[in-house]
Parts: sequence; C-alpha cells; structure tokens
Amino acid sequence: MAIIVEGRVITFLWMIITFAVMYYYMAIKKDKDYMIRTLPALSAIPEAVGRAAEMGRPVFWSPGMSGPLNDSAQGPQVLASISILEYVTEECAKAGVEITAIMPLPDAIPLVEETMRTAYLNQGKPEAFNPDQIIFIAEQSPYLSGVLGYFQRAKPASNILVGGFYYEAVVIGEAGNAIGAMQIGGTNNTHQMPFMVATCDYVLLAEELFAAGAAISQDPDMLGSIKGEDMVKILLMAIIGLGFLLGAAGITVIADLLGV
Amino acid sequence: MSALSKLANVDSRVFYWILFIALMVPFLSPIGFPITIAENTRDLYEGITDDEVEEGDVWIMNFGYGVSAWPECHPSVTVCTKALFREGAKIIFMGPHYDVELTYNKIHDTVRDDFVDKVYGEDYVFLGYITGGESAIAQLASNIRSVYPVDHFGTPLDELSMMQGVNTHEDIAGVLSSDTGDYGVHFMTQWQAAYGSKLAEIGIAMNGSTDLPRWQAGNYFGLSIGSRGGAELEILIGELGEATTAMDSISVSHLLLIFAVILGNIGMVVQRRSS
Amino acid sequence: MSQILRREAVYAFTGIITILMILEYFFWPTPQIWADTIRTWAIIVFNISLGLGAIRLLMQQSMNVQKRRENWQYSAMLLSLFVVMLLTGFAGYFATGLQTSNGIYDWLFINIYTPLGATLYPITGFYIFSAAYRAFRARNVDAALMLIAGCFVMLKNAPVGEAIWIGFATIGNWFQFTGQIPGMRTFSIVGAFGLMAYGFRALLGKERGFYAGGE
Amino acid sequence: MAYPTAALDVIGLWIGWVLMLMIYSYPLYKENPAFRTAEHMFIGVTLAITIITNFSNVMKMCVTPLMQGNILMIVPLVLGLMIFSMLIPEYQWVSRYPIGLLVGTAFGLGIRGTIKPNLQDAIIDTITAPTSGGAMAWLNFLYVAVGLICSIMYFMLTFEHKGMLKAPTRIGRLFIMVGLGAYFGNTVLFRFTMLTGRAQFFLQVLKLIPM
Repeated sequence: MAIIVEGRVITFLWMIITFAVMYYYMAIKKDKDYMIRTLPALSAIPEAVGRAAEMGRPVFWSPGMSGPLNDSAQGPQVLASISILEYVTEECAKAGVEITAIMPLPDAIPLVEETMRTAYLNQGKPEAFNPDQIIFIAEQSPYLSGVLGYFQRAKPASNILVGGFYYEAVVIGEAGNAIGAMQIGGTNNTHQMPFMVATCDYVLLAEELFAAGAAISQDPDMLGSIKGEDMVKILLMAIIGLGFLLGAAGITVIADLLGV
Repeated sequence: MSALSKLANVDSRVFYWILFIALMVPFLSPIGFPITIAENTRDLYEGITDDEVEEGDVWIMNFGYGVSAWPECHPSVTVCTKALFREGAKIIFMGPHYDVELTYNKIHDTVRDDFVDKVYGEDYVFLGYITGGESAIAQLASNIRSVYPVDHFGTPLDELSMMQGVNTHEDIAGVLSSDTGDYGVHFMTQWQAAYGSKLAEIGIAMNGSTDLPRWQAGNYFGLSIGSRGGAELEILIGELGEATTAMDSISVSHLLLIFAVILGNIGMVVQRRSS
Repeated sequence: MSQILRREAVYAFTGIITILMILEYFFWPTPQIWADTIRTWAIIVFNISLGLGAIRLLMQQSMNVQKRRENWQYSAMLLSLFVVMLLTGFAGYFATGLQTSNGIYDWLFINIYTPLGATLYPITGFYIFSAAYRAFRARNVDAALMLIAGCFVMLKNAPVGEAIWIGFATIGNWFQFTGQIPGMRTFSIVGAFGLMAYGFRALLGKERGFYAGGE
Repeated sequence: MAYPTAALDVIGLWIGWVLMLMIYSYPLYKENPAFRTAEHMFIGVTLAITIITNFSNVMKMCVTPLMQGNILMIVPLVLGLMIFSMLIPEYQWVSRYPIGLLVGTAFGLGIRGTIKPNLQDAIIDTITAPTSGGAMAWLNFLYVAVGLICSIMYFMLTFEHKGMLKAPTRIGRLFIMVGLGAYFGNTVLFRFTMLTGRAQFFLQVLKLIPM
C-alpha cells in the first residue's frame, strides 16, 4: 500500500469499503426494494393532519434557518424537509386542510412551490394551491417574529418543524407548545436536538431525517445508500465489540490497526 | 385549577424579568463560590506553557466568535493570548466573522500589558476576515498566502518579518480555535487529522458535549468549555477577570432555572393527578 | 446539447472535483498545486455567492417599500441605514483599503452594530429558560433521563452546585466525561456516515437537489 | 476598558444601551415597534457590512492578483458571477456550475476529513482499556462501549426495532437521551453567559459597576 500516503491507509480502506457496500446496494441489488423502518414521527403525520381537520385549524411547516441548498451540512436537511412537505401537503389536500409554509431560504422557494403544486395535483386539486401559502421572510429574527405572529393569529393545530434548525427551534417549539399545537420535529443539527426532544411530540433525530425523506420520495439511490450505511454500521459495531473485548484483555491489535 | 397546577403555566415573562434582574444582583454584591479546575482545561493551559512552547514558535489564534459571544469566549482567549506571549510565541490572529476587527481591538484592550512590548509584524499579525468554510481552512494548511495575500491592513505578508518562511501547516507550531460555529471542526478535519497539527478548542459551552469526546480521543490537546473554562483558566494564570466575575451570575441563574424546572414538573404531576 | 450542459455536464463536473479532492489526500503526502487552485477558486466563488443573499434581501425590502406593504416604514429605515453604511464604508475602503477608516462607518459599526449584535443572539437566554420550564418535564423515561442529565450538568457547570453539595459536581462530572460520551460520539459517527453517503451520491451524479430548482 | 469621555463615545454608549432595551422589550413585554425598529436597524447595518467585507475579500484574493498579472484569476471571478443567474429563471441552470464547484469541494474535503477523527480516533478511544482509575474507570469503559454499540444500533434505519433488536435499540435511545440532556445543560451555560454579559453592560452604562 506504499502508494497510499502513510497514516491514511485505514482511512482510505474505510472509505472504499463504505462506498463499495453502498454502491452494491444502490446499483447491483437495485431490484430489491428496501424499506425504511417505522419512524414514529412519520407515522404521526396523518394524525397531525387529522387533528387539524377536526379543529378546523391549519397545519404549519417550516425548515428553519438551515442554509443554502449547496451547503453540504444544511442543504441535505432542507431537501429531506421538502420531501416531508410533499407528504404533508398531500395529506392536507386530501383532508381539505389549509397548510402554510414560512421559510427564510430564498434559493429553495422554487423547489417548495414546485413540491406543493405537485402534491395538490396528485390529489386532483390543482386549483386549491395558492402560492401565497408560502411566506418568505429572510434573516433569523424577522423570520422568528413572522412565525410567532402567525401562531398568534392562525393558531395552527399541528406544526411540522423539520430541517436545519438553529436557535429558532427553542423559540418556535416553545411557542407552538404554548398554543397547544401537536408538533413533529426533526433536525441533523446536534445543538438543537435537545430542544426538539423537549418541545415536540415526535422527533426525527439526525439521520432519521434523511431516512424519512427517502421513505417518502422512495428514491432508489437514497434507499440503497441508506441500506449500505446500515451494513457498514454492522461492521463498525462488530469492530467496537471485538476491539472492546480484546482491549479489556490487554490486546490492542485492533486499536493499533485503526491508527495505521 | 389548583394553585399547584398553576405552577405548570406561569407566564414566561414573569421568569424573564426575574432572570434578567437575578443576573444583575451578583455584579452589585459579588459572592465568589470556589471553582475547581477541570482536567480538559488544565491540559489546555499546560499545552501552551512551559516547555510546550518555544521562543519564536508561530501559533494561530482563530477568533471564531462574534461580538454576541464575547462574554463566553473572550476571557479564555485573553488568558491563552497572555500565556503564549509570555512564552515568547508569535501569534497570527484571524477569524471568520464580519466583526473580527472589533474582537481584535478588544484583545488589545484585555491583554494590554502584554502587548506593550510586542511589535506588530514581528510578534503578532492580524490577517483579518476569512470565509469559505472547510475549503478555506484546508487551503490555509497548504498555502496561507493564497487565502491571505495581504494582512487586514493591506500589507503583503512578505513584508511582515514574522511571516518570512511561514506559509504552510508545517510552519505553525499550534492552533487555538475559539468557535461558536464550525471552524474549529474544520481545523480538526483539515489540519489535525490530516497532518497531526497541534490543536486545542476554546469552545462555547453548547459545543462542550461534542468537543469533549474529541479531546478524549486526542483530536484536541486541550479544551476550554464556555465561560466556566474561562474562569478556570483565569485561576490557572493567576489573574481573575471577566469570566470569574460572571460565575456568580451563572450560579444564581442556574439555580433559578433548576427551581423553575422543579416547579414545572410539580405542576405537571398535580395537573395529571387532578385530571 | 444544451440539456447535457444543464445536467450531465454539471453532475460530472461536481463528481470530478469531489474525486480530485479525495485523490489528492490519499495519493500525495503534500498538497498539490492543482488542488490548491480548485480550493482557492471555491473560496472566491463562495465569497461572491454571499452577495446573492444580500441582493435577495434588498429586493424583498425594496418591494415592501414600493408596494407600501404592511410595516413598509421599517423597510424604508433599513434601506436608508444600509445606504449610509454602504457609502461611508466604500468611501473608507477606496480611500485607505479599510472601511473602518471612515469615521461615520466606524461609529455605526461600534455603536449600532456591536450592541445590537451583542444583544440579539443572547435573547435565547430568555427562551431557553421558558423552554426548560415548560418543556423540560419528566413525561416519560426518555424525558426524565434527559432532565436528570441536564440538571446535574448544570449543577456541575455552576460553581454554586459544588458549594451546596460536592455530590452535584461528582455526578455532574460523570455525566459530562462519561454519561454523554456514547450519545455524542454516536452523532459524530452517524454524521460521518451521512456525509459519506451524500458525498458518494453527489460523486455519482445522483444527488441533484443542490442545484437551483432541483431536477 | 474605561468609561468613555469623548462626547461622541458617550452618546454611542447610551445609544447601545437604549437599543438593548428596545430589543429586550420583546421577551420582557411583547413584540412591538421599538423591537422591530432595532431589529431592522441591525439587518440594514449588517447587510452593508456583509457586502463591503466580502467585496474587499474578493478584491484581495482575486481582482488585485488578476490585475497584477495572474490571468487565471478570471476563472473564479466569472464562475462567481455566474451564480447570480439564479435570479433569472430561464438561466438558472448556469448557476449549477459554481454550485457544483462549491458542492464538489465541500464533499471532497468533507469525506477525506471526517473519517479519521469521527470514526478511527473515536473507536480507538472507545476500545482502549483504562490504565488507571480502578473499578470506576473499568465500569466507565464498559458503559461507553456498550452505550456506543446500542446507540449506533438505534440508528440502523432499514431494520425494524423488533425481536432481537428491540431491547438494544431501546437502550440505545436512552443513551442518546442522556447525551442530549448533558448537551442541554451545557447549552444553558452558553446562553446564560451571553445574557450575563448584557446584564453587566446594563449596569456598566449606568455606572453602577466599573466598565
């Protein structure tokens, strides 16, 4: 392995194994449809829309401050959130419930509009979609004020707070609690997960957010790569388990190998 | 609704007023609870003092925080700047926030005595604002002058004596990164993991939970967590400052919050029982 | 031809750059000039792209004023302060290379931007208090565990905790140095896998959501 | 820092104090014109600072070297300006190339940089037995290893949490809750410290405590 830079051999092997396993499940075993495990937060969406229908109040969706679509950390969260928006909008169109989207992300507006329009179309109600259902408010504080003002006025029955949230998760989550809304949260930003767990009824933690997006979009590449990830996680757990037992016995071969 | 169950629904503004006033009281009559030093903080201080730092070593100090996080990060950065200067190290100041110049001016104020006998261009330089995330920090490791052709004041780096022969990660003895955002993590993935560079995080407390496993795994040689870390560093250097002053307010506000949490939970239990 | 330019060529372009960054790391011990060039270009493009958000915000605020939308006066004030700050800043920049060399810009920077910047973000201190009070409740085992861990870490961080009872610091230190490690380390590991999965799909040209308007 | 003496500085200090109260009138009272004024002032000032700071950075890194003969710098300049085609619907596709450069660089550097610290170093630390600290150290060693395996198992996304997996994944979620709780506790310290700075500023301007 002299051609691989010293000290980066295991890193290289790890990357190649991960990519190979993912490719296997994305491309070669394409015929088999992989299913994402039950995600309580996803299963709760019909309940959230049903609640809104009963109470005659709207459903609210927002992806949080996140960041531009081309941000490698925040972009994927916005895309997963928009997949979930499609599912929520279809449920709302089916139940005749109003859905409002407030978002601070300029570059994602075309995608959100396109997604909601398609969702209404899929339910045979293209005329029910009004672009004004999407409210764009830039910058964190105005966005927060806009959302809290909307909560005071419309008192949504259910809030879908999924995406790359920052500290607005605390404020919106708590304000949603105060008006008694049922809340489904989800983020891959570790720093906001505690607040979502504290203020939401259901939460998609970390990768569950992307899995939910894949479960809805049924994108075979996404599903295949998530299946591949799971397989590599099994390998990882085996290494940790074996390494732990050997480590406890004073044998450091695995730790030494990992450091090469 | 019984009085106890009302506890579960006190108007938030009541707490906000109490909190804001409670934060002020200790400034007017300080209490001064004892502070023990955490192992991670001691590792940081010992990693930038005595034989860990040689005369003339060039260090990077990344101001990865803006004016809003001054109370959280600046006391620790102040102590670490003093410690490095007293060991004869040279410091490159930089940062990814628009107001990095204000933070640079503030370090001159809080480290005034140590700056007296230091000369700009020989003992320290200020490269100024940087943006571009992981790409920028990766490129900094490879070629500082491609990211910073000139310093903040427009002086070409080649005209600054301390920057002679300093252009890649190999020429940097160590990096101290103080972050509200991700630049410290970028230094970890693109400097420490890639080249084994000596790196420590002067972090905000919120990131303490993600930074601690990294200090334990050896990615950071030391770690300061929030204003509490600042107070510990002030004790280690023997010059109490802003962080120590703030600790009393932190104590009062934390007790208040725990009291409110208990209140809320009692209210919830009572509400459950009555319904 | 134009369809290829709009799609396949873009995905290939992205994939090639991803691969080049990876190859440089594993096959060359020191950074390479061609990779330096790509990174430097990416930094410059990133700098320029930040202008996009600014333009969109200005367009929105100008529309508010033009159409006399609700609260348009605030937008008018925002725009006028923006113009003053921009002109004085550029005056300083083009005179000396440093925008803060202009007295008006510097004064606004120190006396308007700094206090507001130092005030707006800490507003979360209020909200975390009511969030903790309202939502930090032991509704179930999960919430109870989160509550217990949170309270002991708070009592360890605040010097008064140790002053009341040394046990608070001991238990709090356990949660800080051991208790939270599995959970936090899992997020780092899972995050690394997520990044590799997304990067791999982008590398294969199968991740298209990044581009304006998606697919 | 001493209390300012120059008139302009004293005025500036008091303006900052009033602006702070205008902002905190929102949580302490309710959303109101004073808050909105201060907030819009901040957005306007920040917007100008953003444009000027980035403009000067592009000048330093790209335009000046270009004018000094580095012809290649024309490429990032053009690529960067291409991103503004996002504002013109029919030419939006042109912006995909600069975005491709940003996304490709971000993922390439991200992938190569994340594996060692987040996977290798993390596992090495998890499986390295303690060399001191007695029984408690060994208990903690067991706790972290078991906790890590169960927590990772929780994030298996294509296997139902049933049968053999039900117990370990349930335990895994509890380990994650402990982590999030500690995270919450640390976040409280961060948020309160920032607010403490404002409480201190409030008193300093009133000269009740020294600057």
